[in-house]
Amino acid sequence: MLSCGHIRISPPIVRLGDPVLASCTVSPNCSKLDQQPKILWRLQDEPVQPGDRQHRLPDGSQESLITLPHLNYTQAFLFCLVPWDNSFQVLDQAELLAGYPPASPSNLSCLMYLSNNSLVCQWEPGPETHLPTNFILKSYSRADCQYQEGTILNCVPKKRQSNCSIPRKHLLLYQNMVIWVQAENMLGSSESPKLCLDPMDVVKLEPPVLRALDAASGQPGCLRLSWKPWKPSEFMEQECELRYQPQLEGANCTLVSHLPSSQNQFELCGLHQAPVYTLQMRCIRSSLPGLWSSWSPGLQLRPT
Amino acid sequence: MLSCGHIRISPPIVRLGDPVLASCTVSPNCSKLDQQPKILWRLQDEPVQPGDRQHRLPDGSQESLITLPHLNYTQAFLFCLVPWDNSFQVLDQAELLAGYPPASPSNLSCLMYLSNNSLVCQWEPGPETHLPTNFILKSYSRADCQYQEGTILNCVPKKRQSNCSIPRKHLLLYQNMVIWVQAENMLGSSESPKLCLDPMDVVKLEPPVLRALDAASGQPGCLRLSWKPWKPSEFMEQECELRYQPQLEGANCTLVSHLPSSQNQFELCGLHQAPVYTLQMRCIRSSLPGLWSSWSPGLQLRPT
Amino acid sequence: SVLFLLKSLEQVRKIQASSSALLEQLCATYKLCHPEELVLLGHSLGIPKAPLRGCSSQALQQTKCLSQLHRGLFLYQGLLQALAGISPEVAPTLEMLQLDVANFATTVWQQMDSLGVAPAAQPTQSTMPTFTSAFQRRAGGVLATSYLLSFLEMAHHALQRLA
Repeated sequence: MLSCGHIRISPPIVRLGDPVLASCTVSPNCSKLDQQPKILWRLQDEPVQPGDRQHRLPDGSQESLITLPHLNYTQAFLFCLVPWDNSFQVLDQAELLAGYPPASPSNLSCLMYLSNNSLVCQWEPGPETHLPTNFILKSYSRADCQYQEGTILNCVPKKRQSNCSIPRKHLLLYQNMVIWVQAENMLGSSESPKLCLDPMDVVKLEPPVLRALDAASGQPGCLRLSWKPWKPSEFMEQECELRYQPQLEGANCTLVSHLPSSQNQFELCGLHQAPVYTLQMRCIRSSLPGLWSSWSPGLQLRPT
Repeated sequence: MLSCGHIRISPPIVRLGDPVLASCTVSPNCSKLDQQPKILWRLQDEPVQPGDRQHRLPDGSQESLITLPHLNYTQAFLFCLVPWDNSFQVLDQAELLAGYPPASPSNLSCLMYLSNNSLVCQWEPGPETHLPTNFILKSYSRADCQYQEGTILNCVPKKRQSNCSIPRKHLLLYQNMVIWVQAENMLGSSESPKLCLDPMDVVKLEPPVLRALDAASGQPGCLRLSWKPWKPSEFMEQECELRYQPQLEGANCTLVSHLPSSQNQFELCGLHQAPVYTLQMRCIRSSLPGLWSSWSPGLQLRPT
Repeated sequence: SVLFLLKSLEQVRKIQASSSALLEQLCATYKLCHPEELVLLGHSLGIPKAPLRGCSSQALQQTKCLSQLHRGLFLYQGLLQALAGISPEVAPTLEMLQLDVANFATTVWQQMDSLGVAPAAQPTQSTMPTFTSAFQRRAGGVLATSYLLSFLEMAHHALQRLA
């Protein structure tokens, strides 16, 4: 038993506000219907309306055509109906989708995490498209970033997330790789600008570990401490900065730069402004590109 | 290139404290070794020791036999060595495991969760066996629990967990099912006593939802409230209990039983002992087997 | 170039760190803590030691040293791959080490390529030992990693002299 009515839409997905053309064909052998039913339309919950034009097809079916000038729903159901007693009978239903093609993803940035050896990249997806839109982080390794050799790696983010993690086994460390984001939906696709980087140049460095030592010299106003780099980054040559501040309202900070990444004992003197000082350190890869770690948690020390 | 030495143990897994018999065979064509090497043994980090007996096999290999009278490690490595310069060379290594066969799992109990429509059973695994031991929750549905018809369902718990969740699609509600736990390791297997239950008789009921109403009658010492059953359990006929207590140190509780599961307005009077009373309710499936829900969170009300 | 030497020195230290991590794990998990007790087994299994004579202080010659360094790294990469299936506990550390060695081999190859001394084709891997028991894979892992560590020690000195 062929179904009585059938809706055809072209195209099924449009830009928000664009027109939609639909046709509904009612077959002649649709029992219980009088020969030339008046075909009607309903969009979502809007009032029932007649089509623009209804005519008879060679095979005897009736076809109604309707143009919705501006589809302002991002998702809506279009019904094809016929009058029945003092109500209507739905013959078919079609889903209309409207939205926008994806804008180019922007602000693509990546960090290499030594804790789980993966490169995590994140980006701004751009304005809402109202349509199912797939984002893929694409990359390939090539020493000088011009040629495209080797296969392109696709990293598919978890649903609705604008970041992706490339596992270690897909990374060629100490070589440049090209990375970009592709966004695609039914209305089009776009690409972010390309990044060219060596994962080891964007390591997310953790701050060093500070330890208080009891002051050796009897001299007042001194304190001693030691520090060593974050264990997973020990193989990287690093240089560090120490900042310290008396625990006083509005006291300013003193910075000591170009310190080695590990120090068994380091003495600070001349600390007479307050009974307690707060010390913090951060490090960065030295002689090769790198990113500063965050400052270590504050270490409260009492000068002698 | 055949390796020089090979350890054989029988059996590789024993009860803790039982003896272990091992043999190590050194092939004649093992280059760089003198013809009749003195075969030695080492258990874990214990000192090196000679075997009980060493003899020549028909094919020219040397075989050393050793009996470890009581294996008191639950896991240990046994090494076969030969002297080399003034040290040793390891020819082979075997892993010894010792423990106990599983005791019968006990305290098997199940609850049916209407929120995710699954039957969750939990049990006591019994004393530590020190060996990899698999637990499987087994069940089959059969109206009168005697016959074993239809396939047995195996529910494999997550690692080291003593509970398992049987999803809705494997449950034949309103029919009895037989449930038990099987435990198995290399030294034996055991089964828990069998449970025979209808999942719907062990529904984990949530307490009803109470709502304060402003007291209608002007009469002092009265308050009014309404309640309705936990939404997912609405299809079950339930009867409920109300308990209330003045907010006073050591005040005792009054219980009102056999209340319907939903009530649009219920008046309580004679409440003169304190300005604020705490009310709680719980419900149970009525006329069919069921479990009491827990008491609802306390509702503080001020009598007029 | 300075960049190549700085990166290489860092990669050597990274591989040394993951090698020591693997050795520590093999010792803790399987009580295989003395590579010197496994030399005889190494002979019978045919576990190779990669030569690095071209990088020794007397005969340090950059092109020869780089090519021997690359061949050695390529050999150890294959050896570590042959240890696959060593055990679930150790496999992640072994994979990390094998990837670090492979990436360092690429760095050296890139440098030879940019100096115009890279051979036309990548070297072909020699036949690798076959491990027929869990013990052989673990003992082979200890021995290969300890050979790799001494190979890296020599490479580190050579790279510092080249820097």
